[in-house]
Amino acid sequence: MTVQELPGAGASHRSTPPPAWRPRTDAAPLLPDPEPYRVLGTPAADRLDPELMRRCYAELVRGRRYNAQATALTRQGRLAVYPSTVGQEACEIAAAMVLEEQDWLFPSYRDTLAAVARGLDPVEALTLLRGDWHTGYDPRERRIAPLSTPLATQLPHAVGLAHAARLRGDDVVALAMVGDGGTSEGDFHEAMNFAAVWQAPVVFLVQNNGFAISVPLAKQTAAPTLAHKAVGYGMPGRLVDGNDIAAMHEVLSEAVRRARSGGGPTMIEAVTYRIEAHTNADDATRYRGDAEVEAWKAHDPIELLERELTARGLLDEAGIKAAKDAAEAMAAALRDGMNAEPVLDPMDLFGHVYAQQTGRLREQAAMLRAELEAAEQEEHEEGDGS
Amino acid sequence: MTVQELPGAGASHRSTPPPAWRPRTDAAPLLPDPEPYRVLGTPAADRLDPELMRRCYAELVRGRRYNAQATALTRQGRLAVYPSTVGQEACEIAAAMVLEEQDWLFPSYRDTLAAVARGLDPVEALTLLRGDWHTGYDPRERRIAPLSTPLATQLPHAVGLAHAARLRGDDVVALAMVGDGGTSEGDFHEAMNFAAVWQAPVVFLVQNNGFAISVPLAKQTAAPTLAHKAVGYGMPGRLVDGNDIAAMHEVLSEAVRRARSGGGPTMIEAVTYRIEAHTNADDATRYRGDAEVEAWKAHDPIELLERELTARGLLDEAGIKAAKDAAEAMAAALRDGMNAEPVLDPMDLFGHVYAQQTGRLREQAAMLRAELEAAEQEEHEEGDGS
Amino acid sequence: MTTVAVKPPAAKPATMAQALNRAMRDAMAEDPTVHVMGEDVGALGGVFRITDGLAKEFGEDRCTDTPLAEAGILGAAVGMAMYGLRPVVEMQFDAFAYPAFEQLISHVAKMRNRTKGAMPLPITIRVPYGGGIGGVEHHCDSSEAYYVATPGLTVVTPATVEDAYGLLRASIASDDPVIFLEPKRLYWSKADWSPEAPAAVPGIGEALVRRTGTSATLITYGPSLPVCLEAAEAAREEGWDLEVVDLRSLVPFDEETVVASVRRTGRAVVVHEAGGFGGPGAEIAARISERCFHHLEAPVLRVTGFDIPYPPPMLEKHHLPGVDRILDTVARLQWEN
Amino acid sequence: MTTVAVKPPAAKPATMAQALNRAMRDAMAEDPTVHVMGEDVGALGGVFRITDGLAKEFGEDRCTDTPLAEAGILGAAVGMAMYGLRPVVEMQFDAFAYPAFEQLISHVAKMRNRTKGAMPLPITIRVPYGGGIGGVEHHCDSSEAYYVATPGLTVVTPATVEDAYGLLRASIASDDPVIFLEPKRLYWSKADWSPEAPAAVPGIGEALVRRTGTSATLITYGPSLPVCLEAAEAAREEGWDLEVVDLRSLVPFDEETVVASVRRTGRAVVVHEAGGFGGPGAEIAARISERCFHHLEAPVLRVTGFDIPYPPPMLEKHHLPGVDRILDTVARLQWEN
Ligand SMILES: Cc1ncc(C[n+]2csc(CCOP(=O)(O)OP(=O)(O)O)c2C)c(N)n1
Ligand SMILES: Cc1ncc(C[n+]2csc(CCOP(=O)(O)OP(=O)(O)O)c2C)c(N)n1
Ligand SMILES: [Mg+2]
Ligand SMILES: [Mg+2]
Repeated sequence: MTVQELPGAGASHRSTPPPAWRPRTDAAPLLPDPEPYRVLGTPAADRLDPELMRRCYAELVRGRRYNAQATALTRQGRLAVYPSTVGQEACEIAAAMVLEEQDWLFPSYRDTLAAVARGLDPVEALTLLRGDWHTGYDPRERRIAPLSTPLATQLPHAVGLAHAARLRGDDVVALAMVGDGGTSEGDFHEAMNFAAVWQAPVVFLVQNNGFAISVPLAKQTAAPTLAHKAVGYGMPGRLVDGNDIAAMHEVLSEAVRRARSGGGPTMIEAVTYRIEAHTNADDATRYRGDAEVEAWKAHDPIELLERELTARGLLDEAGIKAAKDAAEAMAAALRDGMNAEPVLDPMDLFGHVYAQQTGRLREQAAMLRAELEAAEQEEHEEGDGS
Repeated sequence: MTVQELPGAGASHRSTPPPAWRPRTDAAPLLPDPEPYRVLGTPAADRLDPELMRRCYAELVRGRRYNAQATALTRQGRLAVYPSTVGQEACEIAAAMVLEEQDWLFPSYRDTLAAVARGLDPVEALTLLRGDWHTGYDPRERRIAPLSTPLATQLPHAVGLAHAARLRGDDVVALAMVGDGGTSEGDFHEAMNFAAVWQAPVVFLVQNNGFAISVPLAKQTAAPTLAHKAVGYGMPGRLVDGNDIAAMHEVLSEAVRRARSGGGPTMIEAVTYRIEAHTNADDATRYRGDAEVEAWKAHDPIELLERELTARGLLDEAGIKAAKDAAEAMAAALRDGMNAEPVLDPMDLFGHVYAQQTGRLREQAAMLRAELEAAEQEEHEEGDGS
Repeated sequence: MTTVAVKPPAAKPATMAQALNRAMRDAMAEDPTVHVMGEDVGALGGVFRITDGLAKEFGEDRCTDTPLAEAGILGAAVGMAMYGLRPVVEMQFDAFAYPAFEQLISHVAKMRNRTKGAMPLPITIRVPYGGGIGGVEHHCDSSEAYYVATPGLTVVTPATVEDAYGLLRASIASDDPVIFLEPKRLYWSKADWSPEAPAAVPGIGEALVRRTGTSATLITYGPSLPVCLEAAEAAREEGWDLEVVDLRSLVPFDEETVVASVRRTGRAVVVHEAGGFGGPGAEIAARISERCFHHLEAPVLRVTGFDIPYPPPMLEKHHLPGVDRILDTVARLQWEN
Repeated sequence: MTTVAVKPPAAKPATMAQALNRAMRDAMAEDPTVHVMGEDVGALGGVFRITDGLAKEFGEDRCTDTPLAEAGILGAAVGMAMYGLRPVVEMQFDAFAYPAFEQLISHVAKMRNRTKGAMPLPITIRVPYGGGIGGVEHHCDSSEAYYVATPGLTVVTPATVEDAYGLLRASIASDDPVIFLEPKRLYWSKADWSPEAPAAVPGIGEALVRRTGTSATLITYGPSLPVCLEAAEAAREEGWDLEVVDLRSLVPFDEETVVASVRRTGRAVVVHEAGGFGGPGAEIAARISERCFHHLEAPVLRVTGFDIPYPPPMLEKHHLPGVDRILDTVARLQWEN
């Protein structure tokens, strides 16, 4: 029985809802695939560009070596702390590779490798973690925002920058990196929303590495996947195997292309794993078992690519050795660079708080200068006395 | 050609992704219907409970009268400000009706009507807007949180309270209200996420009334619908005609039932419209045209129900008059209540900042007391002198 | 021979709201990198109408209604400034700036320093602040203590129509982030002012002696300036000749002007609406006590809001520093000595 | 006849971290409404291991790893407290409490007042604060000025192992929201302390004279107490006998103890790591200057962190108040008079 058949309940009593009432876009194209997208080891690998893949391979090997070297430096007391990206190198490197010269990278505190892959000197990239000045490079010159430690706070910056570039008619894409844990922050939400409303040329890369320090994804979200968050902003969400650099490169490139051509933002969830502890200071045995780590080690980004390339005859022993040698050279340079004790000027403490030093800062600088001179004087006199 | 057929590219080089890799839940059941759910004027109306609908009708009429009276009070200077819910009464009232005695309501600053529909004295509900004390009732006694002016901040409170009740084994559901604009705030995001992760018994009711003050929905979000936001938290999203009280009651009841039975949170987008200006202080002609308002007036929540009930012979002139009379009685009582000048004790300023007044507050209270006494003395003397 | 007298543009009564509006308009016209953004700043012109007409004149890309999310607004402004724009952000009310606090403290205030000067952030954050307008809770906070305690921020607050224009222009022109605190109860205050040739932009960081006097110095800013001037007038009856200093910016703090005045008068009262405990007046009083130690005839006193959450409208008159309370306090400056 | 001496439980060396852990454990055991929550407080026991073992002992519902969202954590805690629980919230580091600022200012601090006492919020917010641990940016802020300027908040900070236990118990027992500032560089400081019969819970709001002296008073709290005590020892060589007051809570501020001490000694130096301008020392100095006006032989001076963003690890030694800077400042207390 339909309502029409009711006595007295004719069409007259039904009002037509106002025009603004319907969904504005179709949600279906925004939804991620049910499984992370893969290329390596699948038929899609046939399309691979050998040259590009060999570059990826060399970068991955270099990235792994960078991770090892940085961790070694923490043990030698040369680095205060290092958050490793062992196991996540494919994400870090693909993120850097897909960007053009004029584009911007917005790394989180973990993403020094992405900055290095974009061309930043490893010593500069590690300035912060070394205990030297907060940011070790000129962000505008490198088009790499300062490493962001307060989680997810860099995301609205990326949106604002991309929006500004677009307003000025410049061809600039911003790629912003954040972790699975960072997606829980309000700033993630606000950035995603601004990006979509403004159709800003920005790409959000979420590295889901399974943990926020000790907290596993299951305590972080109940979403089917993190990529599903995109639909709530009217933005496509993509789910991709973060250990498959070919897949990462493809999906990121597509998102960058889309952003560049005015198609708006994309959010990408890269499913990966943090093989090492949160940082060298962390004890991962407190919150996870070996079995899980082993399962992920068997899905190693370098091995995945190496196997594919070897199987296809695109990489041989010589190629492997060349990659290793280049990585060793980088590591040696990094080691040397970090061995040189950085020279910091205490007066820098007062020089960059404001464009013009306030009277109060001048006073404080004068006090410190006097203290330092007195200390030097004392040392000098002691030296004379001996 | 599949990868298997490649020379040397055997199964051996494909690794199986680790177990944690797949989506944990199916997104499909979380997605809202493509169009707002309706009952009135559709075949679903056959199922309506006449008694319930008559109660709804009386409440709607009372709610509309409440709105008119409150706005009138602003013109008489009896209320400092009033954010009207004309056009949104079905949302406000259904929200209150679906709750049990022990449940909690978390209203936003606009939702005094929901509080009134839950049984709060209108004079108490309007205490804040009157310029009297901040909260005019005991939230624990009424199980109505204080009206929340900072947008979306009440949502995590609702989650925490629902979670606490569940931890203690109590049968309590929290229903939290927020506007379309409020969904852009970080607190909305964080509350939704906590609710889903904790599977807290909470229902989020988003009243999409088209505007956040002057900002239309299109500048607020690019999402297909606000209900689509739910999927990103792993929570069902429901889209419903907010002017259809039968639909609202049904969808809200279902969500409350779900929460109560341990099924976790639900987010509901009620599509509705703010017929009047943002508040009496606002000038809506600056940002919207009459045509849109007129279209929505033709989809009026009271008329929708009245037509349905009349057509079905469930409401007659006498019923309509009874509802009107009850509404008038409420309005008269409200008018009277607001005519009585509230008596505020300035000493209350110092009495509730801390459980124990600090020394400093004692000093300040003493100073004010002395000032007031001196002023009284002066008045007295002047009085004597005349 | 007829000479046409070139008349200076006439000063007409104008409100602080108009002066602020004009300052943004002139800045936007002069500099295409100036962008205004915030909630309801577009078609509505802001809830206080301070951005009235800007979207119409400069387009929505230059004066943008953002989504309702203060951290997002300020965070996006950071990104825009990183790219070379000069965002002017409106926070709708004092208390609604709190969601942006992390962006403010951890990025806006620190970015120049973090990058050793490579990435300054010329962002102006306009915050209507203070009470006295019958606003309900969360609409009347005096939140300047938070900003003042945050190195890297410049904190400016005008008290007159002329300063509203000049200081806002100077703030927008500043290469550093500026918290521009607008005393909302002075929005409709009027003064003769020439919108056609607005006065030269004063520098930030210079306090002004608004009234000279010899008995004691009242140090104040923003919404409390008119109250202090009124108190100074009233004090004449009691035989006190009060000097009134308008700070105009809390950071930088013009210590020299304040100290010079107090050394002259020997007595000081700091007046502001913000709560006393840990408020800006604490720093001012502490600095005066330190620098004028041998000149002070009496301890530096403060007249401030009480140390309570801002009261409901019906009680705010008891909370706000008024003429009587200021005079009572002046009376406690140990005149018997 | 053999008598068995009932020995008092032996005091053994314990760290502040252990005392804090024990305080939560005892509070949770005594009161089932006490819930610990925050990032990584469960299996990991917190990045500083302060909540070590609590999830194991009391279950994850009593010691909960939350999603990574500080406003959400504090907002949820508000709701839990509304329902009658006593949440103990951990903010992982000082600067990571900023995202929760709106919840803190607009709700936590105000809820009791808004509801005329009907809805108090007994929430303890633990914030590891301060520097001196070689932490990178955003890990070493001294953010107490923000909390101190917010009426409705109680602000507590222990400086000793014993106080860490006692004050945390008192904070959890308080019916008001407490910002419990933990000096992270003292986490591993040790003292003889009896974990089996921890000392009685001191009340909140009582300062303690940690060292009596006659020449001048050092007023300090938290991480700077050991530095001040060391400075006082060193000062003996210079002929100064310094009194050291440990505030223990900034709000309520134990003015009487401080004023009594300064009236006795006639000279005062306030010492803290937080920046000076608008920092807590401003209020303390202003109050002393006001209340001890006729007792002071010299202006009240302050030794504080510089007015800059917290420096990188390699430069922090220059920033932190140290023994020499304190002694230099004591030397400036006009001894020639
Ligand atoms: C706002 C904020 N809160 C807390 C922290 C402390 N913290 C640093 S890293 C981290 C976990 C981050 O997890 P995720 O986002 O998944 O990134 P990952 O470390 O896995 O790369 C936390 C809680 C922080 N840096 N910022
Ligand atoms: C955090 C915060 N920012 C800004 C405001 C100022 N404000 C009050 S109501 C409002 C618009 C709210 O729109 P919406 O959420 O759609 O609710 P509605 O008014 O339509 O009910 C704004 C911006 C506020 N109250 N809180
Ligand atoms: Mg992670
Ligand atoms: Mg709305």
